[in-house]
Amino acid sequence: MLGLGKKDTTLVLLVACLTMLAPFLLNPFPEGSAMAQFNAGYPDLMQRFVIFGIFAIGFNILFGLTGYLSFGHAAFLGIGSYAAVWMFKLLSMNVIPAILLAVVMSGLFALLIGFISLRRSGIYFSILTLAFAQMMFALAYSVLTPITGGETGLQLAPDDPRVLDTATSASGNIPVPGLFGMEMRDTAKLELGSWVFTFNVGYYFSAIVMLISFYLAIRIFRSPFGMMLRAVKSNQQRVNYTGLNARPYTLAAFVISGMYAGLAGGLMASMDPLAGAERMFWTASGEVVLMTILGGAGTLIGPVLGAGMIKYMENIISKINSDILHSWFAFLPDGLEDFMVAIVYPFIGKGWHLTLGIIFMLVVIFLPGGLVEGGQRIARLFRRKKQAKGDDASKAKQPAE
Amino acid sequence: QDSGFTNAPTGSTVTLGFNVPQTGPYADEGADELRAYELAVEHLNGGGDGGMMNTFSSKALQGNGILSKKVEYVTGDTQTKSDAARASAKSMIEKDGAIMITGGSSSGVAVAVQALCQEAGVIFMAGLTHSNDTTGKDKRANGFRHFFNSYMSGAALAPVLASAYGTDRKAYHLTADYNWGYTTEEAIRASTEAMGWETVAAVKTPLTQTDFSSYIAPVLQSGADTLVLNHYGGNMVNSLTNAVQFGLRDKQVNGKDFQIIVPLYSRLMARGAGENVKGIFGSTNWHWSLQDEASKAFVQSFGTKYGFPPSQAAHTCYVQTLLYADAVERAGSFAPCAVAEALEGFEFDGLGNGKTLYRAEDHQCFKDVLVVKGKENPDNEFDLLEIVEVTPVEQVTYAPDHPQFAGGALGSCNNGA
Amino acid sequence: MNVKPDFSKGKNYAETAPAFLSVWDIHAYYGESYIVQGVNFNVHEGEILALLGRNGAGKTSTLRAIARLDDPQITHGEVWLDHQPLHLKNSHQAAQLGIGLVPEDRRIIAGLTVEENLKLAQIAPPIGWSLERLYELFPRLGERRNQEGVTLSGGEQQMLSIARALARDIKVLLLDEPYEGLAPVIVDEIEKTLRLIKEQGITTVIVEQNAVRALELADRSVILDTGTVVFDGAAGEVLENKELREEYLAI
Amino acid sequence: MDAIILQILNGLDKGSAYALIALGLTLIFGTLGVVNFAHGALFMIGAFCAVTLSRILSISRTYVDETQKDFLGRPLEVKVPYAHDIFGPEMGAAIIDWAVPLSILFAIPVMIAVGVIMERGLIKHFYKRPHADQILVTFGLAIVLQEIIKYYYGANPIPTPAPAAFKGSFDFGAVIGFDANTIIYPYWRLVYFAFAAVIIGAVFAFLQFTTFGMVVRAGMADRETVGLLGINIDKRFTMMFGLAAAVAGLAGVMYAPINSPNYHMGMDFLVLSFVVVVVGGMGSLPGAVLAGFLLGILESFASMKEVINILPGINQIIIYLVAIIILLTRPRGLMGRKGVMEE
Amino acid sequence: MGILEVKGVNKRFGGLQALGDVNLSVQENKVHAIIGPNGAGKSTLLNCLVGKLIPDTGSVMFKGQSVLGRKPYEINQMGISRVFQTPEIFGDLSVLENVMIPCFARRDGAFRMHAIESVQSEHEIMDMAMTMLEDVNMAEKRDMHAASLSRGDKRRLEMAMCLVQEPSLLLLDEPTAGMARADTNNTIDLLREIKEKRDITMCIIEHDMHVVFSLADRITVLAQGTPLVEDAPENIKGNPKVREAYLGESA
Ligand SMILES: Nc1ncnc2c1ncn2[C@@H]1O[C@H](COP(=O)(O)OP(=O)(O)OP(=O)(O)O)[C@@H](O)[C@H]1O
Ligand SMILES: Nc1ncnc2c1ncn2[C@@H]1O[C@H](COP(=O)(O)OP(=O)(O)OP(=O)(O)O)[C@@H](O)[C@H]1O
Ligand SMILES: [Mg+2]
Ligand SMILES: [Mg+2]
Repeated sequence: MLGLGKKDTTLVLLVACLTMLAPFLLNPFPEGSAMAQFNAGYPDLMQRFVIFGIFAIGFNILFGLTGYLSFGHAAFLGIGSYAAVWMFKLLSMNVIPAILLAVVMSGLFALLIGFISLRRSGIYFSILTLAFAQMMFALAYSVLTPITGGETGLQLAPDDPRVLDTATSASGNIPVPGLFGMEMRDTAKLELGSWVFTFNVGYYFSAIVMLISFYLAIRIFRSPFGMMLRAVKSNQQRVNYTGLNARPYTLAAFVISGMYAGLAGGLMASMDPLAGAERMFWTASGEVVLMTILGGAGTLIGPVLGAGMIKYMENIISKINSDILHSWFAFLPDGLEDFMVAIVYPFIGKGWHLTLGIIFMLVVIFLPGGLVEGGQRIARLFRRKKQAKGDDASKAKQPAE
Repeated sequence: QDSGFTNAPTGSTVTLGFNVPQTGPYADEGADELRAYELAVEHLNGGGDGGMMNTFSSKALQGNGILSKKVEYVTGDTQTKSDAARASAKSMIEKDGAIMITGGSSSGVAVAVQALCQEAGVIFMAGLTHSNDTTGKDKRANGFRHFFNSYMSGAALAPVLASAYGTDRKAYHLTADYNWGYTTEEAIRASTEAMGWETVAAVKTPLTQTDFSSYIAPVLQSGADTLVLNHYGGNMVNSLTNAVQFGLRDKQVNGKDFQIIVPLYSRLMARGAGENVKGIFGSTNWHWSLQDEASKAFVQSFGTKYGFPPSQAAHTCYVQTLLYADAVERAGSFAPCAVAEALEGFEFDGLGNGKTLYRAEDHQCFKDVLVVKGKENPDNEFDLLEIVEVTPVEQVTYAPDHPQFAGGALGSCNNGA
Repeated sequence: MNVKPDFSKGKNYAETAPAFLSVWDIHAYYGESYIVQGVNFNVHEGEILALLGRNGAGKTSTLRAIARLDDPQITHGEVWLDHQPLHLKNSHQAAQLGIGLVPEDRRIIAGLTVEENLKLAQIAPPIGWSLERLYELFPRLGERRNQEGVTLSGGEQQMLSIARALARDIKVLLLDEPYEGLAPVIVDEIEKTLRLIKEQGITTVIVEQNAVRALELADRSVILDTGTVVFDGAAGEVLENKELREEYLAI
Repeated sequence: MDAIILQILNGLDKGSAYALIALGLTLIFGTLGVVNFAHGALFMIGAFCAVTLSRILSISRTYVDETQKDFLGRPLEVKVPYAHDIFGPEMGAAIIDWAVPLSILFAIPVMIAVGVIMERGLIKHFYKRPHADQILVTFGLAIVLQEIIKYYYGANPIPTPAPAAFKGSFDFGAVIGFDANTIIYPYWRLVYFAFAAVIIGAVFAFLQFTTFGMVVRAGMADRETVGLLGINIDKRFTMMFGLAAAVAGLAGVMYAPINSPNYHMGMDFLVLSFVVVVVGGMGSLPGAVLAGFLLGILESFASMKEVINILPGINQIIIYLVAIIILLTRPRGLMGRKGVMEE
Repeated sequence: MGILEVKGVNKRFGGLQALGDVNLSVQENKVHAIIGPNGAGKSTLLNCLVGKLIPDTGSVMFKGQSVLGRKPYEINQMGISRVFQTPEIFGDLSVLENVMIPCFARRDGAFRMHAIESVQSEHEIMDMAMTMLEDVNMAEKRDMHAASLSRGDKRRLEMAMCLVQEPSLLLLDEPTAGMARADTNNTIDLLREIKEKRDITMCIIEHDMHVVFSLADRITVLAQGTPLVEDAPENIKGNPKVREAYLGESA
């Protein structure tokens, strides 16, 4: 279907189901229950899941296929965000032009930076991209404050021109990004018993964009272009002596992944119209690297899983405080309750970094292929069980020796 | 029942969102803010000794929660990044149903979260944010700041500096290269130049700088006799440490002892600079050694609960929580616009800084400002700063359209959904 | 074949003649692929054994297994060298016990000069031929001693690889296609060297595609096919046995 | 003129910090080929060795002094370090004062142990894994180490002063004939510079005059073959890691008085030290040192107000700009070895 | 005028004159062999032809155009393919994909972005690649990871990758080194067949005289960077200079 193999079609359909049903899947615990803390089905986080998913998918096109490890990809995310916010400021609050400009601008920057950085490979390439991104961060944070808003970030103001839109809404507030009348923040709630499910326009918009990006990424992976990129990763010498010019291939991959990053940045600004320079800091670039590896570099779905994992930790684990802990362990006798809280406390709330660090280590030690490998192992386990059953059956048929 | 605004509380409880840095360089400051918030919640719900609720001039608060709803809270981690801060604020609003967001320890975060709250239709009570912009060009109708700002620091410091160091000084500014640095430099320059000081140079330093030696070394050569460090947090600790290392304070220039000034002091950070703060002037919003009844009550209840005195960040966060709760009580509604109206132009006393006004035009509090100095012989490990002067509020008040605060507009309050 | 001989020192070997290097029923895997499927052979002290077979028969894999490299992994079987159980050792211990492998892809270490490549071999005991003696044997290497090893020509690299093995005091020399890429004169030269080495009492196992040449040199021969031994006997026998030659060596 | 000398001096001292940090990183990253994101954490742990020792030295007994009051008006608990009791107040005070230099002795075994444990327990399994995996695991480790330090020491910087004898600065200008106070240089930074020179020299000598460096380099290029030559490369890698950790740690110990240690100081230096190592050229120790000094000096010059006035923001980007220029003009950095991490 | 004209090529590495004034003319549709001792500069000469090295002086003309200063991929697009002395293949790709890549290069040139089509839909390319794999007897290994091939197979694969491009000039650096005799013979047949079927010129470096004399129309003997003689195969065999410098007694 859609020019994909059977397996890939299943994967796309699966991802489509998961994203469309995310408001249900991510809110498994009833409101008000002790476990409700772990619910992730609120618009902001769901949007973040898919937006960072896009970012990671794009990064993986470069890193997973060509092996070029860019350490400055967050720069393109930042550019996308700035471009989108400027579009909101100058033109209109419709997200389409904003996202388009975001993609175009980040593509242009990627072309420039890629053209220069791809003259080197290996670690030298990584440091070149890092250097560009750090320069852009530094400039955006300080010298370019008039364009970027500096430390505070670029935000909308009531006195923006917004030529195709009103500068302020009827209520005197700054209008919010929307899509032909639908506001990105519009939300419908569905209450079923004590469960509350939230359906948000912005989320579904981003999710559809993510699905399209995911589909395109699969097509790229399975295309001759993808094969060339893998060849470049495997043996660049041979590529050159086979009459192929490796540079345009890698550059194309770089630009595509830069555009994905810009798309993510544009979406981010569309969900929340503020663009901050920290988005471009090296830790942000490092984060997407970690997402990709954590999920499984070079795999299709891995980066999305990795992105989800890290964002979940950041937003959910960090918000658990000692009060909540006490309420969880309230059923225990007092001494034991305090003891349990004392044990768990360093790992949650302000200790969420610690948990994250430990998870990084555990995953990479025990699941060298990332989370995807974990999934595969589980699948294999099941298959083996099935097989074992099958074997038993076939053995039973054989006559005893 | 209230309704018609974002997260209108329906049950018997009301949820506040405390958004503080729990990781990153300001984690300790954030931890102190969180302590203050927990204390405030305890007091609002009628627990503990009531703290400053007893000294507060408004008596609307009963110790039975807010509008008889028990106060609950959720916490988030700003990481001192505007993106992360907005994400956690959003999750508190969208997921936890927080009706008010408060906290933060940097102006970038405050401005970003303030804009978010404006959009979402909840009240934002800023924590520690000192940049002029928060209530200047980036002010918002749903946002309120109790903390003082760069302009006030300058206005308070200048006369004290003039009397201590004379009016004929040549100042050399090192300024953190971002918004807060810019406004602070501008404010200090304006007020010191007004009393006759000359600014020989102002050099911007990268935020990520850790070693300031190459910025400090040329200071003496420039003929300056005073160094102003428009730095905060880790930058301040490092630049001050470096400056003292270079022995600047032992030098004589233009026949005067060389002096260093740190416009914004924070006790937590001063501790990081150790001995180096001794004798160095700066300003602060509040200090635990203040002897008014309110401050004493606050230090008493905080100190008893946690074993050490509160920081200025803790103080401002505690006060902001009480002010919010009080405004809701007085307005009789949680609706942001009602609360905002109750806060605008509200005059109060008994929260540690003397008589205070929440100005309606820009949602900035006007109150006394403390000029402090690193203490030469501290009595104990918390006794790092001594109060040199309590600058009266009149001296630090400015017109809403003051050029340092130009641009931007409050807009109108937003009740959200 | 079914009774496992006791190779350890001081025991009587029930069946085999005194074997210097014994490979007993080894099975080895690259990850999941089963490559060496039960190889048995003995090498007697001082003899030259030719290990032959088609491309992909598992010759290299067998040598690598004997040298205890990480890949392929031995899952079953034993390797004994001079009463020492190699299968219980790892590669550097095996090397210290006297295994010297000249790998098929030569494995000259990048970033080191010719001389450093040789010196590297003389860091861990026991040390064999001196550098002077090696340069005497391979004058070309002497001339290029300060050149980076990997920039040598293919043949020169082969010489360096052999020289590096001889720089250590080895008991068994495992040669994986030593003639590959060498000019006929040099092949003659190396053959002479191997005879010389043999005179010094070094036991040699040689894997070679040029079967005739190898068989002329060798005392005995073992032929592998898909990871198992299909022939084990005197070298002359292979040359005479037309069937064997055609079936497994295609000569 | 004096301004230029001043900035060169400044650069040298900043450069010596960069060089020292990069040196340790080069041993692991440039020589063992492990992308060690935990290197900054090692530097940070070194600095906290100094903090720890000075805390240990000032472990105190407390007694309640009724005459003094604490901030809540309760009787004050007064602390007297045991060191004062044991060595007498004067000697005790001197020992506490000299805590940072003493920490060197303390830090060496600690850091070697940390390095060895880290290598044996973790890194060992990652030599053959892709760099990406190494990044993930070492980054995870860095976070964990950092959080542990934060848990025990808090997030604020902890002042760790140099001995009183090194307070103040040396008037360099006066010595070489300029006006007084034009070229000044803190004593402790001179010490740091000298210390860096000694360490760098010692590491060079160790790697140059022993075969150790060659073996490790060879082992990195081709572990398998080195094993075939009877060399236990694992052991040497472990030693190398211990050495690198010690160098990083010592850099941290001596840095403590320059900037008060805090738990994230390692991350602050991490990117910069990678840039220095790569600009120096992978696998090259002299390259790392040279790049450290070069970038230090350039950074100093870029921070001059005369320069900033012409090119605003140049001080923010100079290091990266120079890095880009060098990497584009010299494919393998200043002195890089061919083939090291280029794939 | 030959299809390839090398004139006065010099190449120095530091103090070493690797190539000294090499002149060579390769005639169209002929097999030209280059033989010579190890380190004679044969591979270096090929490196100069494919753009891996740039000669210090001299000119290299292919079909009347200079190749100097062109990038390797441009030279390949002009119609020169090369098999390396140590196999250069795409280890991470499957055998079939390895062969498909040169097919794409042949059809689409140095760069063309087919980012959306699926590889599976490129039937003609797949067919082309499969046919080639069948020709070199590797069809059943099509799905294997190229890195896990045995060495001989890697060489065959690399040759297939070059042949499938149908270059006008094929440079072969020891194509049969490490190949079993049978495969060597197959290779000879394959090369012959290809030469007859398609108009292809070959330049072959080989130490296996059997291969050289079965294939070559003309032979250049290179020694110490300079051509010693150039002649027809029959005459080379008998040339005493060549015998001494290169062939040795056994030839
Ligand atoms: N790293 C590897 N992973 C998986 N399979 C491998 C690996 N190396 C070799 N093989 C497989 O093992 C088999 C035997 O390979 P080996 O290299 O031992 O053969 P060989 O007899 O030395 O052949 P040749 O003469 O071509 O060198 C081959 O089928 C090869 O494909
Ligand atoms: N990059 C280099 N740096 C220095 N010397 C080199 C370099 N490349 C090759 N050489 C030297 O040039 C000479 C010619 O090498 P080349 O590889 O061309 O030999 P060859 O004729 O192919 O030999 P073989 O048959 O052994 O492969 C050799 O002595 C080699 O050591
Ligand atoms: Mg083999
Ligand atoms: Mg050659």
